[in-house]
Amino acid sequence: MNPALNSGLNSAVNAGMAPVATPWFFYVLAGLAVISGLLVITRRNAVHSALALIVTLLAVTGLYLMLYAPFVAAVQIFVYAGGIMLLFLFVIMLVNIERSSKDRQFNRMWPVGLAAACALLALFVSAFVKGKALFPDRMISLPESSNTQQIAGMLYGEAGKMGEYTFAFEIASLLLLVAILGAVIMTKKKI
Amino acid sequence: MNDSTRDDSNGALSNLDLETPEKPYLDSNELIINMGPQHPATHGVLRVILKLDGEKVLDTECVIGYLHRGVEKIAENRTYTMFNPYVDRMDYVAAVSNGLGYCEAVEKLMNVEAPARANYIRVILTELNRIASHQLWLGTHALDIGAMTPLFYTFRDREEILKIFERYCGARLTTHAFRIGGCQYETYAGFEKDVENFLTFVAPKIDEYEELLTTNRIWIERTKNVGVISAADAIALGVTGPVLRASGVKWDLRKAQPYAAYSEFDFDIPTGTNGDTYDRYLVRMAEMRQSLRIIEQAVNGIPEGPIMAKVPKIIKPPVGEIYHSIEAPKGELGYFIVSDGSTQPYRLRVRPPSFVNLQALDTMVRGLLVADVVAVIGTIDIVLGEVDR
Amino acid sequence: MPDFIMSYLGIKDAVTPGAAGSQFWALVYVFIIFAGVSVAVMAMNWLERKALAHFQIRLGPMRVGPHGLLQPIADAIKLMLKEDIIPAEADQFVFWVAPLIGLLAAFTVYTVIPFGPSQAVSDMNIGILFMLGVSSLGVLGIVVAGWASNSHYPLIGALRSSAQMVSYEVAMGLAVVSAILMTSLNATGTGTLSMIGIVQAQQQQGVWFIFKFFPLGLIALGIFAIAMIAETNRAPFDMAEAESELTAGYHTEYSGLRWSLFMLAEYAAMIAVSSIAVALWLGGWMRPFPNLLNAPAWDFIFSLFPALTFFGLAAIAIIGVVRMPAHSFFKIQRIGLAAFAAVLGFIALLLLVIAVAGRSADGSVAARFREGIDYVYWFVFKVAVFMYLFIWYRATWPRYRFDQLMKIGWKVMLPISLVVLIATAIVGVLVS
Amino acid sequence: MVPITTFHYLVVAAALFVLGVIGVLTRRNVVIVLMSIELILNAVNLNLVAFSRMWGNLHGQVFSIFVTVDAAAEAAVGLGILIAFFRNKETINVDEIDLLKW
Repeated sequence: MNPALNSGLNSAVNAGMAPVATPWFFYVLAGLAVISGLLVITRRNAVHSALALIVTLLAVTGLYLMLYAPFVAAVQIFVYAGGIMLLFLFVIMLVNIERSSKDRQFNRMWPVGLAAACALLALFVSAFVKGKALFPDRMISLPESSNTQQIAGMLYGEAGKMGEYTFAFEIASLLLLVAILGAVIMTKKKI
Repeated sequence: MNDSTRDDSNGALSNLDLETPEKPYLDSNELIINMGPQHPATHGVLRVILKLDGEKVLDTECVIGYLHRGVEKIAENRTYTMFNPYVDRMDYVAAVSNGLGYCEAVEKLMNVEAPARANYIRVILTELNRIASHQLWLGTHALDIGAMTPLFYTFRDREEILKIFERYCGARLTTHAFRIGGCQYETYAGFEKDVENFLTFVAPKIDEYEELLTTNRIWIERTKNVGVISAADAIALGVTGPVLRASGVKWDLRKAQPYAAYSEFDFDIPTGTNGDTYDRYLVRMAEMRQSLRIIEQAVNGIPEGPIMAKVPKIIKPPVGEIYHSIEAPKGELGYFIVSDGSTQPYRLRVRPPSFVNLQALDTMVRGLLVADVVAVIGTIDIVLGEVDR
Repeated sequence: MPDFIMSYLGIKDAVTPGAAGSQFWALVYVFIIFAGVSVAVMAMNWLERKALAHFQIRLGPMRVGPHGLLQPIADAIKLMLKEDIIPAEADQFVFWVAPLIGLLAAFTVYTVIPFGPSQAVSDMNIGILFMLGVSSLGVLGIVVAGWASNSHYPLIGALRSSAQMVSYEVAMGLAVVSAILMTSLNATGTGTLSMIGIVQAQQQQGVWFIFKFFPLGLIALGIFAIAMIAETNRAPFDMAEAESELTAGYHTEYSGLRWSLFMLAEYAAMIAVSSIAVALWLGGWMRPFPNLLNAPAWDFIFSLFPALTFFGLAAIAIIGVVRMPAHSFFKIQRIGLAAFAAVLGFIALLLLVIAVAGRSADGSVAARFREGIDYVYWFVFKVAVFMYLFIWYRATWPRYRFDQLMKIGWKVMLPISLVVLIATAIVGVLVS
Repeated sequence: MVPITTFHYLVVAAALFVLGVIGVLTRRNVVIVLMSIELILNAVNLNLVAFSRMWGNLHGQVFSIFVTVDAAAEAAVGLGILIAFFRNKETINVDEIDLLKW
């Protein structure tokens, strides 16, 4: 970890860093993420939604790479795009979508929901506008090359010591186990 | 699945319960698919309507008749001699056997005996054809299960048999080799030599097929305990041929009701124990070897003499009816002929082994997977030309 | 950019375009690899048909070009000109986009494949994770294709293949982890996920990971090799496109160019997974016996292999020319094959000249060039062995049934790979 | 061009979050509702990683991994419930899932 706080706004062009992460990439990826996010919630056909969601996930993966978080990016591709989305596609194929895509798409409470979401958006906007000054306007350059090792150190511990998040990590694995059991029992026809 | 319950099969033909019944717990995976008539693994134009739960077969129904040519009806409008070539078009991979059965049935009706030499020639050609038929079965069956290579090996070796047929009677597939009362052609010079060469050629080749498959783990896993049919079920369904013998019933018409010259040869009837696909495979492989034994004995002991019995120019069997059956490569091939004393059969009915054996498909595949349906269709060894006639 | 050119001419230290941060050269590399993979797929297509034919006592393609050498090109033209049918009931957009997903996934993987220490688009810090993750995206294309066709057989094929790929990914991942564990057996105790780093770890430890902790490395490679057949839907695990059962599986309704994109993706994925196996266990770009036979003379001898290979290929082509029947019918074919032999011979000569000129490992331009060729040659050679195995399996074995395949995946491969992983960890701790 | 700061990422994340919330609150199809939840979780992840970059430590990234684990568990169980429900009621619309007993 590099605790030096001297890197300024333009730390992406730091020494030793590849200057690949240009603003141009950011805008493309961000635009892709938001537009396909919009498609996710507007498409009639659930498979189209799922495909749009995959695009969103991949765009967000690109953003992670721009933030020098390669391990998180890899996990995102592996777990989200490869695993979870496959699960979604499977389920969409199992349930009868032909009928549901002809149905009414939005529930009766949609104006309320939309209003609530807009209120949330307003909250975000006001928070950003008011709080922008509070954010330290900086991007500290993290060493990309040792990112994975450091995350491993925090999760598993290093040099014989327990890591900061080792316990939480084990709990997470327990959570996954419970989820697996739950999903299997849920989908079995006869228990 | 979006249209899983939509019935896209022909409802009138099907007596399956195609509607999902009203029940509190919905099986969302029930799926009805049509396998065939255009499908790589149904050996022609068989159509099997499968009712699946996921990939598990709940129910099947065979729809046949896509290759129906009305062979039996044609017989009523042809003289006995004219009808002879038609039988070759039923089981076209074992045309010689078909011809033998028909000729012997008519001979029996007319009380004519084919001469000894003719009978020996008949046995040699029929057994050669049995090997050819089994080879073709092995190739396509292996291809169905996913092994591509045996197909080409068996076709290479079957070619040698077809060459012998071609030299003997000029045709390779629909041979029309026999005539009522004996054989049309005397053996050509070098016939015995050709057959003996073939025997030495093909024996190691059969070992080669076995090397590829018999001990192959995947082959065993795909065929062992797949499509099991018990002896009792097989008999009840009228199954004959290798399928019956693989269930452990020692029933072979060549021994049970010897015809042609079969009583003079020494051969075994290979049987299986489990009645599964693997046993049927082993039985057929053993049968090929037994056929080689028969051919060897026949070629060595072929008598001199006439090849045609005294048969009138115009065949007019006496009034009566006859049922005669032979052991075709696929099972019992029977001809039932009713004669009204004219030159044409009053009624002719064929008992085709493929047709009867196909009945067992449903018993065999229930509860298995789609991939097994393919394997079982292959192992029953059907020829659609014979099923539909 | 000039720096980068210099780095390849041996004046500066060579790095991958990714590390040098040159978008331009990265793009050039991407194009080179794209073209190379496409050509490799075409060659593989021809080779598979020829080799399979010879396994099966046939001749294979013989008409288009001498010994059917131009057959892949003819096929490509045919497929491009064919009518592109989209079934009326299909979901047009998804049907259209599905092959592209598979193709993109298959080709994106190539960005991190290390053809040499600097012969890669980028040396990603998480290279192997990236590769596995992206190659697992290919299954999305298959599932979506099966669904969009709106037909029973493609749907069953798609469900089969996705279930299969997801299950085998587990065993594959565990086998890969055991190889990654081996990279951490050095002084600092830190391993690496970078593809180049993994090969370099093998170089430093002086052993290919297939032989490390014998037989653990071998078993891990075995598991990976089996899982990768299942991953790429090849015989005997070609359940997804099982011809005799599902007619053609998920691409039953596809035709023309779109169908060929599926094939391209499948073959590209085959090459990609073989590359993973080579990089992780078979020493990547290293020549055989780099530590036992390490005298400069051996270096020179092994550097002759590329030239010798091409000489051998040229000789085979010349034998073909000689054996061609003397009939005017074959005149053009004979000329074509002779020209092909001449091209191969010329390449061989060129390689020979480079090998001789760059024999001293003094860092000169010629030596750098020679090294680069050696790296790429040995990598491609090892991948080619795997590709041949793919063909061999297909010619020899029947197809597994779907439930048997899943049984093997979960009940055999997964426990074995877990045991191997744990054993590798224990042995690694004991050794270090 | 304006250099990209943490703020930019926060805006993207907020947009994705709001989209997810709209999806959850207005759509009827349960599958799409679940997908919208994934969208929300992703927005959170993006925030976490961006903050991790801002503060120069990796706690945010570790947290985002936990969130991913959570998302996987949620998707598995959620879709399991959905399938079980679909088997019984033959519907996947949220506003028809309004009976505690049938």
